[in-house]
Amino acid sequence: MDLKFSPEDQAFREEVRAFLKEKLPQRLSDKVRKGQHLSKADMEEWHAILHERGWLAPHWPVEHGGTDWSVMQRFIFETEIAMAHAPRVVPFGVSMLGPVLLKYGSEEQKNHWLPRILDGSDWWCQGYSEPGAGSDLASLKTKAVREGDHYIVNGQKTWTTLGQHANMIFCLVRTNSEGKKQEGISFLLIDMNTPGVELRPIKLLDGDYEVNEVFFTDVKVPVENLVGEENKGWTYAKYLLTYERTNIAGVGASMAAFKVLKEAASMQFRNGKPLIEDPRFAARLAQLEIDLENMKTTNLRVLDAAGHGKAPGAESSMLKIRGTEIRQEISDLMRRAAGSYARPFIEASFEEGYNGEPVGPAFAGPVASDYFNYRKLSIFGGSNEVQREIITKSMLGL
Amino acid sequence: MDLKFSPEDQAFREEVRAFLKEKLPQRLSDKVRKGQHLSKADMEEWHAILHERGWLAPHWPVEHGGTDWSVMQRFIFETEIAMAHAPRVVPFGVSMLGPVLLKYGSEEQKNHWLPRILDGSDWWCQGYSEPGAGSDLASLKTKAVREGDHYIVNGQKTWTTLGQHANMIFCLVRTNSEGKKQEGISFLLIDMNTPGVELRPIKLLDGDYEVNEVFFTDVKVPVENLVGEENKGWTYAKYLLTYERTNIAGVGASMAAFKVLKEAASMQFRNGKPLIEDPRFAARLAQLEIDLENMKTTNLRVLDAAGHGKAPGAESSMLKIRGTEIRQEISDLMRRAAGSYARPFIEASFEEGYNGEPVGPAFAGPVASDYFNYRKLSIFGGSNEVQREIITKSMLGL
Amino acid sequence: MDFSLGTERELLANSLGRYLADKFGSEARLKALASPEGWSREAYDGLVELGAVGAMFTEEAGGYGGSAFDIAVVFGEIGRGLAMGPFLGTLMAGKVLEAAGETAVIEEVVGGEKLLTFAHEPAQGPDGRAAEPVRAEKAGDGYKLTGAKGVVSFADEADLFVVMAGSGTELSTFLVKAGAPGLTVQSYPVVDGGKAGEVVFKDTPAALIGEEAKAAQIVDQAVAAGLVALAWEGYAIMQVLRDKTVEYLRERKQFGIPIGKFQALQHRMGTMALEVEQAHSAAINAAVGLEEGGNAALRAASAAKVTLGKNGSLLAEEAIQMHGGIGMTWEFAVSHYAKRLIMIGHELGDEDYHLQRFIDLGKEEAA
Amino acid sequence: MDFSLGTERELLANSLGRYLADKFGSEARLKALASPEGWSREAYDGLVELGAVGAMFTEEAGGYGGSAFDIAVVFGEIGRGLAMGPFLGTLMAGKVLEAAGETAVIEEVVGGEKLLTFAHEPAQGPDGRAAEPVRAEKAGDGYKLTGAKGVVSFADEADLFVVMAGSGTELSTFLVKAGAPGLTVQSYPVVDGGKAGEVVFKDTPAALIGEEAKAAQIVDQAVAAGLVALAWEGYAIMQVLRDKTVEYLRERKQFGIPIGKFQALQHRMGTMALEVEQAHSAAINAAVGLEEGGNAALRAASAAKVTLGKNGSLLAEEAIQMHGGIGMTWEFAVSHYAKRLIMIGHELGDEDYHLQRFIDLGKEEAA
Repeated sequence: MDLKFSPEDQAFREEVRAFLKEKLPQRLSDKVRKGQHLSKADMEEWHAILHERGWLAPHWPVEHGGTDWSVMQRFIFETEIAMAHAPRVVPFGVSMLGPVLLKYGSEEQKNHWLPRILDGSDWWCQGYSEPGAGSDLASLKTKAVREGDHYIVNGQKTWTTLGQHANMIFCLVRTNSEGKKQEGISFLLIDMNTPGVELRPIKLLDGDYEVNEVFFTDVKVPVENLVGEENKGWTYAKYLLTYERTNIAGVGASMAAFKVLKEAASMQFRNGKPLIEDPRFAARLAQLEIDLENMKTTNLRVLDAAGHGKAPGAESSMLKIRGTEIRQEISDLMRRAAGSYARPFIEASFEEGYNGEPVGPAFAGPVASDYFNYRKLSIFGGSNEVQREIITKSMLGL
Repeated sequence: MDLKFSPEDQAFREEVRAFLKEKLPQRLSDKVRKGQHLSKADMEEWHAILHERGWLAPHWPVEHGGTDWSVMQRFIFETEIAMAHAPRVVPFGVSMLGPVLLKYGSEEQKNHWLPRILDGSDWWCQGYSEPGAGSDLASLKTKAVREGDHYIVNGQKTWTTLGQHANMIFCLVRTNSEGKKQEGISFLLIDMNTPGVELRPIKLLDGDYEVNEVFFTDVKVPVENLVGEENKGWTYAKYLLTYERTNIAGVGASMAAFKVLKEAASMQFRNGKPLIEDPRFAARLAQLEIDLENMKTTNLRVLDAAGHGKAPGAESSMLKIRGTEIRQEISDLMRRAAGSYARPFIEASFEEGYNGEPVGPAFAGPVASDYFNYRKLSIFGGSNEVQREIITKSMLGL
Repeated sequence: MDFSLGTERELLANSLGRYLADKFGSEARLKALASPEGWSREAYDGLVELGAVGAMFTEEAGGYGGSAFDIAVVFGEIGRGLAMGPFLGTLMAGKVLEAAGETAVIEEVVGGEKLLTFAHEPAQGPDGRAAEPVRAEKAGDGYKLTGAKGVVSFADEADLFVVMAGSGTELSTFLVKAGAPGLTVQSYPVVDGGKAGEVVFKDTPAALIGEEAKAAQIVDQAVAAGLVALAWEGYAIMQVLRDKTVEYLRERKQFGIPIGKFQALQHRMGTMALEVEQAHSAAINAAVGLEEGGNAALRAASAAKVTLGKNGSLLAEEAIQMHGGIGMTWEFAVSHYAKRLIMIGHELGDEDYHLQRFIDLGKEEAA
Repeated sequence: MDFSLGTERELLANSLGRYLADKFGSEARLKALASPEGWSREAYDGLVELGAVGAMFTEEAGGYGGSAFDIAVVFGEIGRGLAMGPFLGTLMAGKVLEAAGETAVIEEVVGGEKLLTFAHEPAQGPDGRAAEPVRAEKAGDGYKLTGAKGVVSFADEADLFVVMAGSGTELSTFLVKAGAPGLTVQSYPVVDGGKAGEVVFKDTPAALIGEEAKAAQIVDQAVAAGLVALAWEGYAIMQVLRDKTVEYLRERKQFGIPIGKFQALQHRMGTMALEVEQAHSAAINAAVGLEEGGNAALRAASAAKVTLGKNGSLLAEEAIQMHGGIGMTWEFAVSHYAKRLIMIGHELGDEDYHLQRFIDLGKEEAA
């Protein structure tokens, strides 16, 4: 048993830190740290910086522009960029479509789409969920009917994150209505500029727009945009859902957020003393820190097993649950730390360059919005309920 | 809105207090307060005292030896006797069989059995649960076959509380194996001295014997011991389960136990100061006190509604859940208060007249046993899971 | 013992509830939030006209109610209808005025001519420390106030402020008029709907309410009244969230059956319903305590706030979780009820603060 | 980074585990509990022979292991097999002796000739206050101890006691022999199996271990080793409870189907499994911390005890609840695992104590 990083891993960490110090624009990390909104240009800027260094898609094979990092190196990388308050890489192209194309795409598809993901030519979004489907994803109704060398797509997708920035969408569509519902689904790539594609933003409870509805009316999609075989799309979708995600717990992001929380609690005064000295708040913080330390070690154990060739199954679900619980708890304590000043809701202050009169403690601006927004963490990406069932079923074998 | 007790209620409370002061033997209340085991004779003694005063079965009609108390008076009575650390009246005859006989029994049955419950001639126990049935009570298999003017009973019951003291058992038995399982059940009264009845004690995790298995091998039961109609027993059993139980939350018992807990925490030193001044323990205590105050008012609201003719349904389930949660929480804090001294397990000290050398704080003796024993509260009497389903189903109407 | 609210209060509840449902339903509220004002003065005026403010104060003080259960009824409807307005500030400020017999001011507020709010919390600076606390100085016949207050409900819209100055047992309360010299307000929306603002006083003329440096107990009771109001507002919101979630469980189907048939959701829904009833009981206890006054009022109020904080978070979070994505949308009312319920936890001290206060008050009582 | 325990430790674990399963299964344990002695010295001796005690100490000190992960392996098997014996006391007492280079004593214990325990907790009287604390007085070449210690593991069975005397930074440790003049033991069973006792010293001859009044840090690290042991013992018990509950969910049918098909139970089981993994991680962290020593050892040990307390209660209570009545019976092993797991919470400070300690140690580190 040896939990120290190897000298190689330590050297790698230094390399990542040096890169971040040199290349991560202060302007971007400030926005992330303060919880301000990132524009499309902000996200593209960071995407390009990582691409330039060759670190945009570490989990891809080297020949397609990835790296040959060990899982531990990937963990170090992800933790370091999160701790540095770098923007999160938008995952839809790099982490979701990419792996599917790499495993199931044709050579033509790989050669065409993968470079465009890396160089930012395409901004991908995801067309999985449909209204009324929820956890029963396979009940999807959006239909694709083959006519000659095209599919004609009709239907509706929803909860499409950052769809407003995207020019491409990968969709699960129904190509067969008979038999088991899982067996009539295909995986289709659709250009959002095709006539008949319409996007409507959904305003979320925090007032922000990050998800959308996407409507398809007689949308013509060339058959070469079918990934893999017709009616086998469910397999590809499931691959994506169970795809080894070393960062599903978001340890780095939570460590960074915890640091911000601790600073907030140290600075914030309550009843005449720093909040961090309030026995009950201190207890909540300590419990959170312990949970975070435990999760970090759990994550390292899973990575270590993955490095020895063990495919994580229920472990990913555990990391997803605890990771989102911890992130939600941090957002909960952030809002509690702000007291009355969690209520002021100055939307302009979430944007870069806001120079209105500050209101209340410096950290308080986005805390309520974040808390409400982060309710999504336990709902989206396979709800925590579904994850709990996955864990138990893997043990029960019923 | 007026939450004060009426002058009549206050006078009644004084009357109950005076009675308790005069008639409740100090020896018994000491044993209850200290958590010592009550012998059969102890329970019979208190039973006889209440019977003498006519307060043994307040919820029975006056003509059968009950009282005409309002629900509020019954609540006051139950709270006062609990606060005085009186023994609990063994419920199987007075509170379980009694109401069933009063509603469904023949005149002969009422006239024969009810006086014997009151004067203590019969000690009743309950034959409902069977091995492997659990929450699926209606799946019971103990069979009663009519032969002439007798039923021949074969099968097994379990979790029969205090069966070791009983001479009579009321049983649910299967008289029809066809059709819906609920529709072949009958309600039978069985003399435990009949040949073929065998009782085996079950030792519980706290080392104590309070539940039993009861085996029936060709037991002859006279047909006049059938209550109501053959195959209608499920109706009677359900009546008993939903029978308006004003005391299901055990508010009085929890108030008494909370008082003992607070005394223990005031007396117990931890890290050089009274435990009650430890911020975290004080917070746990305060939360418990608040929960208890809330439950008390909830109970009064339910009683008030019952007094206005509203039959409590889901409300009983809420009181059962919260009542047992609070009682378990008290037992949890009692064991925490004892620290290391929760571990010593001196069984002799649970009996009256123990005069061995005391070990540790005076309250610590039974705290671990009680905590483990009270795990039963959320399992027996309709598990808390079942109660939660009842609440939701009553709202959903699905 | 009697748990009924009485006919008059039920009539008031019905008329406020109907008004809000008819004139200020979900759509109207979203429209008001999107308007330049950020709220609906019209809806507020309508509620005042129906007696929402009058019911908070005694007849002697210029109202036509004033008991804890009158407050309970008004704030129950405010919660159920997610009404926006300075109701809480008006209640607490008015209670301070009521105690001093300032009938004329209360009458103006009850009549809807004036908007009244309560400036009681110290403003905080960017560094998390209290900004300059408000202190009073004698100036001729009157006083002048200097200092800052934070997150004052409807500060920009208010015509009158009751302002706390001094600290501890040396507390005084003052009446300040909007537009008074040296008074500046920085106004903003609040996340749960409505407005608030930072208020700065600089040699601002003010009239003493009651006796100087004797306001501590009066303010304590006024805040206890505010806590009773929040307890009932929160309880009403929990009822709405419970009912909307039950409805959703009944109607929403997944894998072909209503999700209410899923055992895990049944168990969680059962817990939610149970906790709503406990919040109801805590709200009743707080109201009964307020009628009794003194330490009993403060202790029951703190107990209610603890219950409200804990059970409110549970209801808000579970309602959203069980609704899934739809519960997170702006268009769907659940999210707005959840936001208000969570933010109630941020008014007048959170559950941690009140748990400690409950402990301290218990010690005082025992001593 | 490497999470494997290594071949040697796995061999030790296997041999201890097999021994316990073969010779000290559920029935044998119940028989031992019912015996006049209340435990099985034979089973203890067997474990010692297989190296259970030797593995706790370094070769220089007379053992053949001594690292945190050696301790982890031994106590994991003790937990899995619900072994009874003074293992925890032996570990902590031995660590004190190890630090002072008292090799001869450790060798006797490792060899199974002597039973060693640790008398560190002040005895409490019926009034909840500490009884007479143990103080040491010089007497000729040696010392004499007077005072009382409480809940000393296997006090009546022990041949040797390591006794803490003095307090705070003035702590000293002494070795006392069973049967020494003025030493009295009141022995009793403990609810989780095994024995303990109240120990009173009256001018009892004792030998100083290490330096006088310099034992505080040594004892801190010895207790940290004890906490690592409990973390691994507790984690192993949680695994057993998890597995037994999974098995029960698979096999037990209600309404005609395995209860494991019920969604509510699936969700709760998922939570249990998740928390077992967190307890495992906390136990690893504690062992890593102990290897590092100093503040890191204490902080990680406290973190593990907090996790153990919280997750242990969850596992014990949920395992019993999901088993229903059968989980409450003496005959069924689940109840004994649950009892030991809960009582681990009562050894070496509970989760409240260690949460505060974690906070305080964090401040020290920052300072």
